Amino acid sequence: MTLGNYIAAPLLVSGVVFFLAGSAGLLRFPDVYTRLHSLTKSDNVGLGLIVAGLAVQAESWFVVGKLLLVWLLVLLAGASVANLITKGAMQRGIKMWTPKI
Amino acid sequence: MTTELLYALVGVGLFSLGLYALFVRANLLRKILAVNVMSSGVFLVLVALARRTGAVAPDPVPHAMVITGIVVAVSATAFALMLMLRIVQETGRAELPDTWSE
Amino acid sequence: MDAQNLTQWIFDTLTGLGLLCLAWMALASSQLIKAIVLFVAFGLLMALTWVRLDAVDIALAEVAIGAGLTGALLLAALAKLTAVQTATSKAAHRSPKDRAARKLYRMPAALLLLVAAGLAYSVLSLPLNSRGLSIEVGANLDASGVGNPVTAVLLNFRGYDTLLEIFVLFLALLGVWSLGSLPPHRIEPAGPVLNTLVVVLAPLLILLAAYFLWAGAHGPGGAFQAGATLGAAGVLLQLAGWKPGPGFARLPWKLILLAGPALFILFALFTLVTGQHLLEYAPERAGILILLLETGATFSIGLTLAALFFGERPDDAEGR
Amino acid sequence: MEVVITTFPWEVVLILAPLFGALSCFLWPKSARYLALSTVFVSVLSVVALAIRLITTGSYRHAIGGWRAPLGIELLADGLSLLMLGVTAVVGLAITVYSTGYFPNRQLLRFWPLWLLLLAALNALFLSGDLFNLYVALELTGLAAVALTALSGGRAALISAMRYLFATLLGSMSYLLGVVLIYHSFGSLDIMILAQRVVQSPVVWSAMGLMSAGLALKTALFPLHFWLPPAHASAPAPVSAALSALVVKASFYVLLRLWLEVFPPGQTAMLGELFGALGVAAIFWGGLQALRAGQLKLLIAYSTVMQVGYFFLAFPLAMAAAWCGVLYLLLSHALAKAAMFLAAGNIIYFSGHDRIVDFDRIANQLPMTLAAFALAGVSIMGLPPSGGFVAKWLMVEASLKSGQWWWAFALIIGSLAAAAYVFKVVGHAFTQTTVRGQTNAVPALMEWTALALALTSILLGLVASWPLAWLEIGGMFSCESAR
Repeated sequence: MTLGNYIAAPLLVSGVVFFLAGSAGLLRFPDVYTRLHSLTKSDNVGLGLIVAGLAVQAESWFVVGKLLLVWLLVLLAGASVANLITKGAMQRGIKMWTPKI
Repeated sequence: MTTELLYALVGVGLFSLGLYALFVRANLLRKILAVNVMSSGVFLVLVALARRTGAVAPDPVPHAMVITGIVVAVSATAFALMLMLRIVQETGRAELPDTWSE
Repeated sequence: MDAQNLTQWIFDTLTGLGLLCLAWMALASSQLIKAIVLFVAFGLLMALTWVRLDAVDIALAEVAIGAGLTGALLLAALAKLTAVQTATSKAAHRSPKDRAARKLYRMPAALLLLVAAGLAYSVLSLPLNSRGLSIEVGANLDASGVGNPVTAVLLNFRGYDTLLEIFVLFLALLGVWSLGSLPPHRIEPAGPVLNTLVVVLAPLLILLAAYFLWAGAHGPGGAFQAGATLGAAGVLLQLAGWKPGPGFARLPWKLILLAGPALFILFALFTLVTGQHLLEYAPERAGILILLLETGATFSIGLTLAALFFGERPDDAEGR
Repeated sequence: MEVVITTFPWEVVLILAPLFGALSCFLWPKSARYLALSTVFVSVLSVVALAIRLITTGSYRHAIGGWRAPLGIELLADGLSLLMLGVTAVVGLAITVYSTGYFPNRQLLRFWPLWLLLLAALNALFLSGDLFNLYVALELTGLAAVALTALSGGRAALISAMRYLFATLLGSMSYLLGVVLIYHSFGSLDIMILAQRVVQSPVVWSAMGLMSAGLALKTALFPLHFWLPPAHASAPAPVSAALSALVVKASFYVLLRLWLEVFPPGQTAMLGELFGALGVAAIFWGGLQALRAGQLKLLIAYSTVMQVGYFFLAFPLAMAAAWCGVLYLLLSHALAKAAMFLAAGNIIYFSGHDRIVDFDRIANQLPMTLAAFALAGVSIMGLPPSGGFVAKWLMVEASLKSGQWWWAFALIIGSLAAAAYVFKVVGHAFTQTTVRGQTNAVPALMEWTALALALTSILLGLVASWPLAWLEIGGMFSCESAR
């Protein structure tokens, strides 16, 4: 194992943890807004960590650039789509979940 | 079981699933989905078995055939969807009547 | 079985089961919107499968056309379906759930299982090793003008298939346009977020299309992937509220729409007049000719797919 | 001059001309009529030239792109393809001329590019020697046919077009899966190469089943015919003519090629018997439904179901005389059935409907149309001296010679049923109804076209030796005994 691998492994593993948490949230959270919250978090941070992990191991700067581009595009798309879904949900009058006290 | 055969069998499964749904489902949109699943199944059989060359690279001819097939499939789907919409406009329902005569 | 093989086996099994499950759920789900979303997910998993099977060219085509544009077409159709159904006075609302076709309801599923088993048996009985045509393609690749074997097959060795196939796409558009127009339906105005997304993505997609077109000569990519990406840009623009005016059914746009088929036909006529075989390329000019044909095809495919997403003829939509 | 005719690749012209025509009709709709007519004339001339070339030099293949099979696609020009191309050219010419008068203006503009694409697809299909290329051509044919069926935009037309679309897509999928199995077993898509490589095996069984079932569905063999009557009855009359005369034959042609050249003979016998049995069922069912039909176009459509039954009778006989008979039947049926649909189109144009009982002295009003229908009926029934007679004679002879008289029995029953439904129509054409509808004058050109087609189908009986001799080019089978 090289030094790169030692740095990459924790990054990749923590990325996977974020994805797992996000998926659990998507399945378990009570309404569309909270689910979106969990989904976008995992997408952005989890993918960011995985991209970072892969970038450390990348063979050239060109590959690093491509990986970054992937991350930025997913950020852009994820954020916009989350906004659109929320807007649609609000327009349809889906109520926000309130915790029962 | 090799990877190739596994995916080829999945292709056969998709073909059969699509065929079943095409017969059993009445809604036209679902029938269109069923045809698409069927074609995906055929493509999967075609490409999975193209890896059995024993060489590094798979046989490229099936790959080209599938790309052609995908374009044919999207053409048919687009036309079928518009036809469905016009039928809904005429009859109010996205289903084919059991008897066709007026 | 070593560890790597085991991981691969697990991955393959999960992917295969996932494909079957997604397909079944898409076809069996009670709501249409669910069915479509599951179908798009199925398409994405298919794309992953293509990568696994070393078919990157198909994976790109699948993501762009199979999952992307087909998904967009399906969603648009669903939106219009609801609009048309409310606009039609004849609307006979039956139970919202799917009613199985009456006659074929008791269609023997056992018979179908038998067919599937027979097919599976014959697939299993295929010879374990077949080289197909890979050796022939490899031997003639140098004379084809491109380095990517899939592009070589598509545009050179079996270019005639591609010629016919471009006409299939053109035919689909003719068919859709000949069906007349639907009652207008209201489109939600795009908010600032969607607008920004489109402003950023549309140029990027066009750039990506150009890259695919160029890359297809030596690596994964080519006219179909490029055309589909261009078509996706057109779909995005329409989602942001842009509508093609009646001018889009006039000659200049028609010429762009026909760039692909027309170039193919002109080239075919050229080979006919000069006494060559149909669609024969001189090896030294093959590369540039293929790029030219692919450029035309990219514009045609992109514009046609965007037009298919729009639906009716632009001048029909205006005239009502 | 002669050198040019015998060396020029006419088959390429036959594919490119209609494609080019379709593009130009789309670009310049105002002159579409003339563009379409000239395209079809070019096609007819090319078929004549191709016939001259084939007669002088024999069958040949054209390697597209200069790549020979198995790497490339080869076009295949022999007697069988010449016959199909010839039918397509003649019927295509008639339908094109007829359509200039039949359609309202707006529909006509949409009709031309679709129609020329259908012609291109058919020509491409009849020339293709490659299984996957045949799939693309089949899809092009099917989609064009469905789009043309839906052209009028009426409720019945749309619904039957949708059913037709699903049938044709299902047929192509099934065919394609068969092609996949064949390719992965024998490493080629070329028909000639496969003819040498294909041997009996479980895979070939599956492939044969899949491809035969898919193509039988597209050909509307009973009981897979459910889509045909509504589609052929609700399409515009010239389109119905093309569907019955040409499109149904296209998939049958592919089946015939596979059967005669690719599938190993030992394996085809059992399926052949099944095809024969289904053919007999189709004859009975089609005949019965045609007799019951209240609308003229539906009657003609069921008559097509019945005729398709005849085509499949040749499979259990599996001998040269039977194949020649079936191909001759295909030829004469195409002409006669197109004539019938065009005649029905005239009646619809004239009276606005095709309810048989409400025909109001059609015999007086449209004598030429009725003559066309009756003459075409003579060929459909198989009375001498029509082309249908020669064809049925060959088939009856083949079935008696091979000791399978029961197929001949079905043929004769079919002829009786055909006579009954033709007379039913003709009978009503002479009577007067109490309610007079509004009528439109039918352009003379439309009446003449129908009559010309019907006369040609009769004439076929008198010149039978020529087409049968052409069929032998390429040596697939000998029709010598038949002549």
